[in-house]
Amino acid sequence: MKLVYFAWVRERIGLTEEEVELPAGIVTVEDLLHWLKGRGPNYDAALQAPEIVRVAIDQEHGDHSEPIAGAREIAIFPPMTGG
Amino acid sequence: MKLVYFAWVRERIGLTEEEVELPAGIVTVEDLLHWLKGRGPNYDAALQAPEIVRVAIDQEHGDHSEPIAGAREIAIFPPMTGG
Amino acid sequence: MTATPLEPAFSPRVRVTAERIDIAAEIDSMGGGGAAGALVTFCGYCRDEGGRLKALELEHYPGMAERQIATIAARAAARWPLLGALAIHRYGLVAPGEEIVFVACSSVHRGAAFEAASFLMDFMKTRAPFWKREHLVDGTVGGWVEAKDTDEAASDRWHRL
Amino acid sequence: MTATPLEPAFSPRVRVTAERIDIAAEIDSMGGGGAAGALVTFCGYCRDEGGRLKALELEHYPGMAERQIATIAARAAARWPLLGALAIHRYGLVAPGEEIVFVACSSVHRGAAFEAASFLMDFMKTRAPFWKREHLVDGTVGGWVEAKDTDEAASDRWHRL
Repeated sequence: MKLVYFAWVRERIGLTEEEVELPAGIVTVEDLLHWLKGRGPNYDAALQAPEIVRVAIDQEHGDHSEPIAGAREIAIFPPMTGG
Repeated sequence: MKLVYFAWVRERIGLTEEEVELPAGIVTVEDLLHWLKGRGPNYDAALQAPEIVRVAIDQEHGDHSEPIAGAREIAIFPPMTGG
Repeated sequence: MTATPLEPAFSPRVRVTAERIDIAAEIDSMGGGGAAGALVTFCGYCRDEGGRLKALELEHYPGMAERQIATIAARAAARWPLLGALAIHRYGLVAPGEEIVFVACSSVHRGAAFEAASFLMDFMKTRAPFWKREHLVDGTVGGWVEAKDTDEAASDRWHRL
Repeated sequence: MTATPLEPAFSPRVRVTAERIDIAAEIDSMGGGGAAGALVTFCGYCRDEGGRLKALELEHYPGMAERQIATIAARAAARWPLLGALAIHRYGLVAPGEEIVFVACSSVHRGAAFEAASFLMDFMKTRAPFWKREHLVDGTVGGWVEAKDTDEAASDRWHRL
């Protein structure tokens, strides 16, 4: 699965994108964020308050409770500030 | 006192403006409209439903109950349709 | 310079004209100088009414038209934190596709600019002394356009808000 | 050609670009062809923040940005009887006084154009994947701009209306 990061999530993790193999048991966005947070201090810094980050599944906004099975690209980013 | 007319009020009366001497007892806009209506068939046609015409006293919108003493110019016109 | 809280830091600009309105130039003239974050414009056009209309004739009350629009604009500037406000209304013959009225409001944030522009238009419709008459393509002069209850309702809502 | 009632007779136009936006040309491109009586435009500018700001850097999610704006514009076109809709958002470095975002909506009557343009902007703020960071005149790169609760509230109100 491809993960892409934007703004301060990208900066703190130190990557714009990466391919990951998800372990068994990762069903929802929430599971994914919890798992990512444990991958190292950079991920921990980016996801200190996982409830505030936003997620897009294949370029559509998704809730944290949404299942991620079948997704090709999941984006993680701060609340948007365009406009 | 100067009276000025616009749009279909002007057309029906057949004048753009006129100077009038008001008889005693004309206190409010309503009195003025009632008196004007009796001045001839053209005025009667313009003021068939005097409650729908609008009035400006010295270029400020005025209610029909407003006194007209001291006014230099009173305008009578249909509801506005600009914009 | 001292100012009471309700006095805006600028004067709304108002114009009543028989000339075409150069929208691009008017928008340029609103240049916020770096303080404005938002500019809302409204342009009202003469519709062709399905090809039936040759032109709209706009009669106005010279003097009162400028004064009323200036009053409306000053009320908008007192009610919202605007950085600029412009209102232009044409009179005379206006062909389909041509602009009749143009309003622009700038502010730091978008809410004020949207509301003030909408307010200005609602009151231009119901308070500015202009009257429209239709000139038809068949050469006849149609009737005077009737005022719409929906325009009265639109301006009334600002008293409740 | 058949159309369901909710399907608009036009396609909203959407653009995500690093280039300047030529407001006059974009307004020209909305030309209503005689049917439109109302055009509302919104332009969002980069403020200078009292001289502190050198530029805003706008990061975006390519692909999703266009898709999200198109979705927002399609919702506006389904909700209001529009004759045209245009939404443009810049990315990259934007200097104070330059435009960041431009929205235009045309319709027969003004209410729909005002509401749709305001709706579009509220959802551009909260749903389009863009993020702003400040570059300061002292040469440092400031923090990421924080999302505002007022923007969330502004977009939420459309669910209640």
